[in-house]
This record gives sequence, structure tokens and C-alpha cells, in this order.
Amino acid sequence: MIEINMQETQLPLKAEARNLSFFYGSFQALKNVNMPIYEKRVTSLIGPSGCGKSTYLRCFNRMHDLYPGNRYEGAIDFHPDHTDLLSPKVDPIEVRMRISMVFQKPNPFPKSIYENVAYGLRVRGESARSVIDDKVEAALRSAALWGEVKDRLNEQGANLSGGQQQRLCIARALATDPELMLFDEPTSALDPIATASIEELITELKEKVTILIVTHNMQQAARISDYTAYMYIGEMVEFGETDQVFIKPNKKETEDYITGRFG
Amino acid sequence: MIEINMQETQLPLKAEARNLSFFYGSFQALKNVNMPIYEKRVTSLIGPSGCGKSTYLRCFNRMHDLYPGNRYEGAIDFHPDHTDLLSPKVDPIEVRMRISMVFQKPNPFPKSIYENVAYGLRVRGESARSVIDDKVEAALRSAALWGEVKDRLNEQGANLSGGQQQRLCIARALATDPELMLFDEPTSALDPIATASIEELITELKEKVTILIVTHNMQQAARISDYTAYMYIGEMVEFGETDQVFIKPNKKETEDYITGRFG
Amino acid sequence: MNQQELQALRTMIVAHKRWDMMFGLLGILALMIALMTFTALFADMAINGLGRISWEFLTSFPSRRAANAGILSAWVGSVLVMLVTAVAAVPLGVAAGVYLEEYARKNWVTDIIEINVSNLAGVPSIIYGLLALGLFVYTFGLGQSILTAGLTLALLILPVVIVATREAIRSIPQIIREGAYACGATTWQVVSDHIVPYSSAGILTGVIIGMARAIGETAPIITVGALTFIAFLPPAPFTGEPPAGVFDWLFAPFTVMPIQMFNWTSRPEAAFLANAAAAGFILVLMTLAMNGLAIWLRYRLRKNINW
Amino acid sequence: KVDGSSTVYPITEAVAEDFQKSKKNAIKVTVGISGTGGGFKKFCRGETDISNASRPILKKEIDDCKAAGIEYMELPVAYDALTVVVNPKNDWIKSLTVAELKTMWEPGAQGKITNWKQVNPAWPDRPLKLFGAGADSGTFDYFTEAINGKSKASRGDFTASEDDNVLVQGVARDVGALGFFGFAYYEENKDKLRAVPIVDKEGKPAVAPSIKTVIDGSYQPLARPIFIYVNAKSADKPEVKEFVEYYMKNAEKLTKEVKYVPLPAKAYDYNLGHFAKRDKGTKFGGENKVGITIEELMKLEAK
Amino acid sequence: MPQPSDRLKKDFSRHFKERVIEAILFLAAFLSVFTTTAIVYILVKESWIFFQHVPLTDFLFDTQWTPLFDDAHYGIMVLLSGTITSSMVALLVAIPLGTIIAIYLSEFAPFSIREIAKPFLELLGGIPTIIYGYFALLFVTPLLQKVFPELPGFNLLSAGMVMGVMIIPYVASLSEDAMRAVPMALREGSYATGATRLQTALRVVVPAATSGIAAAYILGISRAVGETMILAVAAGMQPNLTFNPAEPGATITSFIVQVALGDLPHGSIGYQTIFAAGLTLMLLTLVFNLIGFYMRKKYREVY
Ligand SMILES: Nc1ncnc2c1ncn2[C@@H]1O[C@H](COP(=O)(O)OP(=O)(O)OP(=O)(O)O)[C@@H](O)[C@H]1O
Ligand SMILES: Nc1ncnc2c1ncn2[C@@H]1O[C@H](COP(=O)(O)OP(=O)(O)OP(=O)(O)O)[C@@H](O)[C@H]1O
Ligand SMILES: [Mg+2]
Ligand SMILES: [Mg+2]
Repeated sequence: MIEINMQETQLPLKAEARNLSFFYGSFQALKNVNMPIYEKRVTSLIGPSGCGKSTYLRCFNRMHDLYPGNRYEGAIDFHPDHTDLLSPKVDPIEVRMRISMVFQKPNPFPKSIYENVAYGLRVRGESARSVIDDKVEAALRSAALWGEVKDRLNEQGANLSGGQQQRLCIARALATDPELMLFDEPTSALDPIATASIEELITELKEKVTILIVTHNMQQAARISDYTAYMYIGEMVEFGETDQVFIKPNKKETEDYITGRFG
Repeated sequence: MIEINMQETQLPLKAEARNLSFFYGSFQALKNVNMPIYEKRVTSLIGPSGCGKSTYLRCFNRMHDLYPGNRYEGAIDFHPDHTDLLSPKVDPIEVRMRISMVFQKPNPFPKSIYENVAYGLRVRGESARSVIDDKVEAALRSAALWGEVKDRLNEQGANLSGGQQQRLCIARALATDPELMLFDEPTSALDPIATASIEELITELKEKVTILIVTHNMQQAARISDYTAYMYIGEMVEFGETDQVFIKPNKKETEDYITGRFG
Repeated sequence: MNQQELQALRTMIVAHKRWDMMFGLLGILALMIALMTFTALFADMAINGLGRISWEFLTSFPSRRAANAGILSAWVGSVLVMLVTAVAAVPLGVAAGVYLEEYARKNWVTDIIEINVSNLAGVPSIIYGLLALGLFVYTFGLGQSILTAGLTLALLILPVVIVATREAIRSIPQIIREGAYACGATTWQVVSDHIVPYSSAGILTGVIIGMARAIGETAPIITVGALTFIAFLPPAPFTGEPPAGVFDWLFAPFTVMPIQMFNWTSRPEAAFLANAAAAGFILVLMTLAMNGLAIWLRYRLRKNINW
Repeated sequence: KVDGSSTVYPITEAVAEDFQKSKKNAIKVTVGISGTGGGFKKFCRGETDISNASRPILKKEIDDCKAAGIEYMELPVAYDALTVVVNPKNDWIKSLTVAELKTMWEPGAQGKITNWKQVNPAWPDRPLKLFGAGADSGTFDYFTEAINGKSKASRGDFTASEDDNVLVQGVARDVGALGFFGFAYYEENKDKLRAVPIVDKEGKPAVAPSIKTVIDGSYQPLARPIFIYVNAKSADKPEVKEFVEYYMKNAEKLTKEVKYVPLPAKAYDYNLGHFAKRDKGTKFGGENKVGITIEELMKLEAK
Repeated sequence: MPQPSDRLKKDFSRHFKERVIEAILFLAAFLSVFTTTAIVYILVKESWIFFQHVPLTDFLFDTQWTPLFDDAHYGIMVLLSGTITSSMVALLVAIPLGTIIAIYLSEFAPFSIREIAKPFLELLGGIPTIIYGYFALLFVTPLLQKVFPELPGFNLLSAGMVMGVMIIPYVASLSEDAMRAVPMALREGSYATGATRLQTALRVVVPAATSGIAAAYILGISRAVGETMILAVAAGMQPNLTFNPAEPGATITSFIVQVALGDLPHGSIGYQTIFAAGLTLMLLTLVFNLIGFYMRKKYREVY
């Protein structure tokens, strides 16, 4: 089992995975994962490709519900109301309204840039044009995209460059003021400037929302996250404060992984 | 205009862009780009999102020919036979057979893993099972994927994780022994281990082929490339040996961009 | 790559491109066969029928004298029946397609529905007529009316619309759905905001093909009681004596273009054959006009949506 | 409301057209073509007022009508002369006897009689191609009864079509062809076809079909009457009554106009009388009768 | 913002609304099952009467089909052979031509040609089938006779071929849609390896669109099996037990239409045959569809 070592255990939790297992049909992609997520902190998830990071992330907004044959075990306790996100009694739509997500591949809708960002608001029944206008602009600004697209809000989202598309998706996720945001390698398609601005944005967002981010870029994890978890083949090998995980990991595996990269 | 400063100008060229401009309909995405590509060297292309890196790369294998309304101006001189890659007289298929490409978003075919890699060979009319077997294995090994998939070669390529898919696409591009390989952010979806192995692979490949790579990761550019070009809004701002570009760039803009990131 | 290899490469490409060329020619040829057939048929109808096409032809009722006979009741009937068909078949077909793709769990119920749908596509149209006669006319008491005919044809083309809808929906990348669900959308929101809009081009193809078939059907319509000689029009809303309600026309007796045509083709007098050709010509024009909107819409939609 | 046979349709259509005009569209007449069988089905359910029929009402239908309490008057309206035609290039046929036709068409001929020579050794060695009405039609029933002596008894290997124009095409294209269909189709395609005079019985003269020969009863046995049936209850409705009377008064003229063979004028008078008397029921006893002349028919009707 | 604890409760009104919508959509989908059930009910009910008169063995194994003749035979194989033969011919025309056209339009043709050609192609499906029938009879058959002088004037071949042309839009238009829906990224991947258009089309696009193409084929096949008028006009309506397309033949559908709109009394045994024939056809298409269904399930590709 994993050991959780941290200094400020008194921090309020936003969510907590308890004995979480996940199965794609008969293939077990997550094995008994336990992990706290602290409120208004950035937690990053690192690990080799195929280790189950995306799978784990997608448990939080019940994305796996969309496909038959997927099965959760265990629980994700969501604070402050102690809802078990994985409970069949909990409506996945409520879950997704409170927890938004940015995917690994940018997936703008084949709609205009404006409508892409406004979508989350429309889903929530917002129809006042002025409110939507404001939120769209704010979200696009936060996603460092406003300058580039402000004159072409009615163009198709797909006409943007790869990086612009990803920022568009971030803006979409931001527009609805979620409590927890899931990022699945959000900057893998971005250039350094955009990456920097997204990182900055994440740091800013921390004031308001809790963030769980999957990244391959260990420097990024080191730079922006307060906590880091290292996964390996479906298991949570190590979790701790970022500094501690990067500087003095408890596990040999973690160290190997990190140094194999940093060394 | 850009200044090209380098020490070993005597190096043989593999290709050379001359006054290359490119238009998406009426939108000019590349403006008068001049740039040499040296044989058996790695040239990397950096620049902010939307500056035209992908557009530039896709000129080399005439990908833009697939869409109506796209227009090239200028020339890309391809050595040793001095073919102008952009000339309407030159067959784009010939160009693509000699120059292979790995895309920004992984795009495996809805076929088995094996068939995905074998595709280029089949297109070339290869049908001997043993030859294909060998080449597929070699390509998968080079792409650091063999270990993970050797037992499931008949599974669908789409069942792999994002990073695995990208490596699959690299294997596909490798299988046909191209003269020049274009990589459009090949490691943006990869974890550090896979990234390292791809970087290693690129370094190895240098012995045989010329490589042009777009990357957002400046450390990666610094690590693997011999030459670096910095683009900004369709223009080639600076081109030079990597060390020189990163340590002592000629242009203020380049320095800003690099330090904005490194600092 | 040395000159020799390059030469070999070029030879191979030339060979490959020869296949390409040949297929291109084959494609043009195949297209030509299809289009020439259409043109030939259309031109033939035009040559034989054009002499008969006039304002009078469009505004007269059937008559024993070929020269006086017109298609007023027929084309009005066809238009109204098609209206009912479209209004019934499109929402039903799309709803069924959406259900099967987005809601249904993949179990035996879905399998049965799926097999059923494609099976229905192969049921001869006359059987639909027999079914509708029993069901709509006698059981539901809708009478031998425009409504019955429209619903019958709607049943007939439903499989095409459903299949087209399903295939169009299937081609929407999963990642788009995920994006929408991740925004907190309910299934219905995903369907109405994304699935249906993005698949509408494909749905329209199904509608176009289906409606083209429906407008040319005779046998089932005769079975449910379409007439051949009818010298009055269905009541327009709020006209006539006593004033008709908005939907009275739904229950009016009627005839349709193909019936008029079939009747004329089987008449001995040559003049009626010209009438039939003229009616055929107008029928094709009607099909074109009816589908024109759908075709234009599809054209617009397909330009915008690319994965 | 009229429905039924497509054979009778042109006449009824013509009547309906003129009737509606004469009433200044005050009365709405509709005519459908769901076939004699389909027409009777609706008729016996009380859905239509008048049924067009290319054959007399049959047993089954009589029973149905009776069960539903529907009574009706049977009114013959015209003759449909079945015409036997050959290709104009056929130069070996001058006339045909009923016996020769029987050789060609009887059930036993199936697969055996495939050559003109087999019918009559004097005829050339040419494949014999037969064309005729579909087995579901009144025309077919009548023809088989008249020629083979038994309704529906026929060989099966001939080209059938509901659409007589198709048969016209078939015969017109094939030198070895022989077919039968309504007189009107021959009239319209005289340039492509040749009608064969028919010898009814041994010794009688060969008679070619024409309006005259049909009316005077010499074209036998291939002239058949066609009917309308009027629902007795509907006949009390003034508009139906007027329509039927209009029908009988104008039938002769209109029948000719649509190229059918009218009955003699007095036959229509008989019908009117009939109709006025509400003389219900069928005179055919639920089956087809063959080879009746107009005279006989009138006698029958007068009974 | 309400208390989070409230927010996460299931929203009952929304949940209810979703359920209602799902139920409505389910009903729409289930309509097809209902329709089938109703059709099967009608067919079985009427066939039941039929099979009380005709032993099943006769129905299946007799080699003659003359239900309306005096000497009645009920060998459904005869009609089945006609249906299968004509459908095969139609498919041999429609599937290659339709697929080639689809590939051509989707992968080869310039944008403008594609957008113009497709609507016209779809109009092919909107031409009344009787026109196709005459086209087969008067144009295609004589043309074929130039090549094969032995060909009879009415045959399954020309009818089937014209039917094939008629269903081209089903195959071509729906397949083209399916191919067009294949993401560009896949094509780019293929072209980037140096593939030609044809290689890309055949090796990447077509396999990726298999499910849609198969659906198009199945609709096309179904349409061919259910087609009526073309065969009624051009194939001769001659019940032959043959799988040779160069012979005349009759099919189940043309038989059904002919009888349903003919002069036969409804409720008679001859009329009842159409239900037995319809049931057979339904079983036949069911077999086709089951095969198609399992094939598709097996080969469905995801992207
Ligand atoms: N739909 C699926 N069905 C079956 N197995 C799956 C499916 N999706 C992913 N897997 C498998 O589950 C494991 C975890 O996949 P996951 O996508 O979570 O990896 P990841 O850590 O996100 O990798 P990457 O960094 O490459 O995105 C992998 O072995 C993968 O092959
Ligand atoms: N198909 C297209 N039509 C019109 N404009 C386009 C198209 N594709 C790209 N562009 C525009 O061309 C410019 C260059 O795009 P390109 O994809 O080359 O950027 P990039 O440098 O690769 O960016 P990234 O790092 O985000 O991938 C951008 O402004 C983009 O919006
Ligand atoms: Mg992942
Ligand atoms: Mg790019």
C-alpha cells in the first residue's frame, strides 16, 4: 500500500479516492487506488504512458459511464457534501456539472468559437445574451486565446491551429465555474508561451477551484502542482507534496522514473 | 530578412526552402521563408502556437494539395536530385514516398497494429510476408513500442493509449525508410520515458535520414537538434545552429521567446 | 536516394498512378452510366411529354379526352401526401435512429429492432398498403384519406431514414460526445445540440432518397383507397361551405401523380401516353423541387462539418 | 363513389366527367381502380355506391354482400372484344379457329407446343411466343373459358401483363408472337399488329373483330360484357340515381369515344328499366358465362 | 449557489424529462417492431387459411406456380427463383457501379462535380418505376438482343439490370456519406506514406466506412427484392423455375401486386396466395438481413 506523507494534513479535502479500482470489461486498469485531493490545490498525476492516468481522471466525472462494460469499485468521496461520485445513486450529470474536464486531444465542437465556449452555459439553461457574452470573453481571456480570436468568434472552432483548439477547450471547461477541474495533458499541444499562460492560469485558478492534472512534463508538474502522485500500471505508487516527491521520493520506482528523466 | 550564420556551411544540403509563401485561400500563413535543411542532421522548428510551423512542415510532403484553395509560392529544392518539391510537375506521391510524416494528433488507421505499421510497405507493393514481418518488428522496436504490443499485433490500433497510438504512428512512418522525416510535435502525447526513447531514436536515425521536427518543448529542441529555426507569424525569424540560437540568438524576438520560457 | 533508386521509384509510382487513372476513368464511366440513364429517361419524357405541358395541364382535372386531361388533383394530392409523409417519417425516423445509437443498450432488444428495421426495407410496398388498409383505414378509422396515404408512405420510407440517421450518427467521433457530456449535458442535450445537428447531412440523404421513392409509389396508395378520377381538390383551411377546419384536407379523398400516370400508360390511346410522359416529367421536377431544399441544406451542412 | 375494375374505368371516368360538368360540380363523383376484386370487396362493405366490374359478380362475393346485407343491381355497360393479334410480318395466318387456339393455350400445351408447326403442319417452323393477360384478370378468365372451355384452364408459360400496352410491345416485336387483349389496344396500334379473324365453330365464317361484328353478335366467342353494379340502398340517393341514369343515357356515345364497343341502344333502355324497377341480384349465378351475344344478354337481363 | 449537498441530489424533474424523452424515442424505434409484427400477423393469419388448403410440402417443393389456374400448383420456388435471379442481376449492377461511384465522388471527384452529381444521382430513385419498366422493355432488351440474339423479348436480365440502375442511389449515396464521414486525419496519414488516391480509398477509407457501406448495401438489396413494376413490365410475368437471367420470369412482388389489384375475388384461395408469397418473401429478406447483421457486427470498425 502507499504511504501518504505530508506536512499539512489539516488541509481541507476536496475529494478522496478510496480503494478505487476500475475495469475495462475484464481488464483491470486501476488497482485499489487511494488518494486525497486537497481543496484549492493543484494535484498532478505523473507516470509512464498507459499506466492509467487518463483512466483515473475519467473516473472523477464518470466519463466511463458512457461505455458499456466499464465498472468501478470503491469510492470517490467528494467534499464538502461527502457524495460518493461513483455511487450509482449519484447522477453523473450533476457530477459533470461540478467537475469539468479538458481532454488529451483537443475536441472542439463543429460550431463557432463562441458557441463552443458558451456551450456549458447553454447546458445550464443560461440564455441571457449579455451574461453569456461576458462569460465567453472572460473564459477566452483566461485561456489566453481572446486576443487571437476576438475578431473571428463566429468562425468554426476546427479552423484553429492545434494549440488554439486546445485552448478553446480549456476556455469551454472554464466558462462554467466548476468546483474541480480535470486536465488531461492540457498543454501537450501548446507552445511554451501558451503553456506558460495556461500554467499561470492554473496557478491563478487555484484560488477558486481545485485542480487535478495529468502531465508528462515533469517540470510542469514540479512548477505548478502542490501535490504529485506517481502511478505505475494501475497502481498509485507514491503520493505526496510535490517538493518531497521530486526531491526525496519514498519509493525506489518513483525515483527511477523521475531521475530517468531528470538525470 | 533572416541572417543565416553557421560554422559548417560546407555541410551537404538535403533541402532548401526558397522564398516559400503559402496561402490558405486568401490567408497568407507563410511569408517568404528561406531555410536550409542539412543532410543527416536534425533541424527543429520552434515558435508560438499558430505561427505556421505545421503549415511549413506540411509543405514538404505536399499535404496541402489535398485541400482545395491552398496555394504555394516559391520553391523547396530537394537534394541530391534538385527536385522542386512544390513544382506542379513533381508528383506529390513521389514526394511523399521519399518524405514521411508523423502528425500532431495520432491518427492510427482503424486496422490492426500490424497492418498500421505495414501500411507504407503495402502501399509500395511489398507483399512478402516475411519482409513485412521483419520491417514491422524493426519499426515497432525503433518506436519503443515493440515490447508493449508484440503480443497483440492483431488488436485494433485505436485500442492503444494516446501515447501508444503516437508511437504507432511513428513506427508507421519509419517502416518505409524515408530520406527525410517530418515530425509534427511527435512527443507531445508521450510520457517522459517514451519521449526519451523517441529522442534517442531520432538521434540514432540521424545517421541515416534527415529530420525536420516541430516541437514546443524547447529543451527537446536543444537536446536533439543540430539546427533550430524560430518562426513567428509566418516568418522565419532566425535560423542557426542550435547552440548558437539558444545561447546567443541574433534577434531580440528569439531571445524573448526563448527566455520567456527558460527564465 | 541515388538516380537508380529514384528511377525505380518513379516507375512504381507511374504504375500506381495508372491504376489511379483507370479507377478515375471507371468512376466517371460509372457515374456517366447512371447519369446518362437518368438523362435519357428524363429527356425521353420531356420529348414525349413537353408538348402536353401547359398551364391547362397543371390546372385541369382528369378527363377522357387526352387533350383536356390535366393533373391538378394529382399534383395537389401528391404534394399533400408528401407533406404528411415528411412530417411523419422524418421525426419518427430520426427519433428511432437516435434511440438506437445514443440510448439503447446493446442488448437483444436493440438487435431485434435493428434487424427489423432493415428487414422492413425489403417488404414490398403493396404489403404496406394491405397493412395500412387494415390498420389506418379500418382499425383507426382514418378513412381513405390523404392522412392514411401519407402515413403509409411514411412507414414505407422509415427504414431508409432510420438507417441513414444511424450511419450518420455513427460517424460522429466519440471524443465530441465526451466533450459535450463533460460539460454536464444530459443525453438529450447531447442529442439535440450535437448529435442531430452534426448528422443532419447524412439524415437528409436518407430523407431525399426515401421521399423520392415515396413520391413515385402507386400500389400501396391504391390499396389504401386513392382514387383515379377526382375532379375536386381537398378543402383548403377555412374555405368552402361549411368552412373547413385547418386540418380537414387531411381526411379528404385524393389521387396522386403516379396513379394518374399508371392509368394513362395503360390506356390504349397514344395521346394518353404523351400525357403519361408529361406527368412523369412533372413528377421528376416535383421530386427535384421537393428535395431541392434538402439538397441545398445538406450542401451547406456538409461544408461546415469536417472531422 | 365508384371503384373497381380498371377495364371499365375509362367509360365510367368519361361518364363521371360529363356528369359532374352537367351538374356544375355540385355533385362530387370519384372513381378508383382497385380491380374488380378489390372493388367488390369495398362494395360489399358498403364503402362504395357503384362498382366497376369486368366480370359478373362471383359466388364468394355474392355471399359477402349478402352477409353484409348489401343488395345491388347489375347493369352491363359495354362490350370488351378480346382481340387475337399477331405480328404484321406473320404471313401464314389468315384466320384461326377456336380449336387451333385451344391447341395453343390448353394446359396440356405447356412446354410441348412451342412451335407454330406443332399447331398446324402447314405453318412454318417458328417458335411460338404467347402473350396474354395476367391470370388474375377477368380478361384471362374469360379467354380461358371461351377457348379452353374452362375458366382459368391454361398453359402457364406465356408472357403475361396487366398492362396491355406491354403485350402490344411484345407482339409487335416478335414475328412468332400471338397474343390477346382488348380491342381498343388493337385499334390504337393497327400499324404494329394484325388482328386475326376468328372461326367460332367448324363451318362458320371467320369474323374479324370490329364494332359492327361485336354488336351484331357475329364476333364470337371472344366478346364479353362489362358491368357496373349499383348498391340498391345508394340508388335511393338522388345523386346516385341521377348518375346511373345519366350513365345509361350517355353510355353509347361515351363508350365509343373511349374506344370500347357499346351495347345496342335498346340494351341501355333495358338497363334503365331494370334500374327503375330495382331489379336486384345477378343474372349470372355467380359464374362467368361465355359467348353470349347481346341479344342473349338482354334476354338474360330481361328475365 | 445552493448548498453543495443540495446540488448533488438527483434532479428529479430533469431526470423525469430525460426518461420521458427516452421513452418517446424508444417508441419511435419500436414502431418498426410493431409494424413488422402487424405485417407478420396479417400475413400469417391469411397464410394460415392458405396452408389449410395447400400442403406445405407442395408449397415448398412443387416446381410449378399456377395458383390462379384451374390446375393449380403452388410451388413458391418458382417465384423465389425469379426474385433471387432478378435481385442478383440488380445487385451485380448496383453494387459495383454504386460503390465505384461512391468512391469516385468521395475521393476522386472535384468538389463541384460531387455536389452536382449527387442530387442527380438521387433523382434516379425518384423516377417512377413504370418508366424504368418501359425503359427495360423498349430500350435495354433490344440493345441486349443485338449482343445476344437469342434473348427473349421479356427477360429477367434486362429487368434486373435496370433495377440495378434504379437502386444505384441507395448504394452510392449512402456509401458516399459513410466514406465522407471518415476523418481527414486518416486520409492524411495514408497520403503521407505515399499512397495514391486509389490506395487510400481502398485500404483506408473503405475499410473505415464498412459499417455504413454495408448498411447501404443492405438497403439496396432490400429495395431490389421488394421492387415490383419493372419486373411486371419487362420480365414477362411468366412463372419459370429458372436461375437463368436470360429467361422470362415472375417474382413474388410482381405477383402480389398483380393479384392485389386484379379482378380476383378477395378471400378466394387464389387471393390468399399473395399472403403466403408475401410471408415467404419476408422470411427470405429476414435471412438476408440476419446474415448481414452478423457480418456487420463482426466487421464493424471504430475510429
Ligand atoms: N477503452 C479501453 N478498452 C480497453 N483497454 C483500454 C481502454 N482504454 C485504455 N485502455 C488500457 O488501459 C490502460 C490505461 O490507459 P490510459 O489511457 O488510462 O493510459 P494513460 O496513462 O492515460 O496513458 P497516456 O499517457 O499514453 O495517455 C492502457 O493499458 C490501455 O491500453
Ligand atoms: N485549414 C486552414 N484554413 C485557414 N487557416 C488555417 C488553416 N489551418 C491553419 N490555419 C491558420 O494558419 C496559421 C498557422 O497554423 P499552423 O497550424 O501552421 O500553426 P502551428 O504553428 O502549427 O500551431 P500549433 O503549434 O498550435 O500547432 C494559424 O493562424 C491558423 O489559424
Ligand atoms: Mg492518457
Ligand atoms: Mg501545429
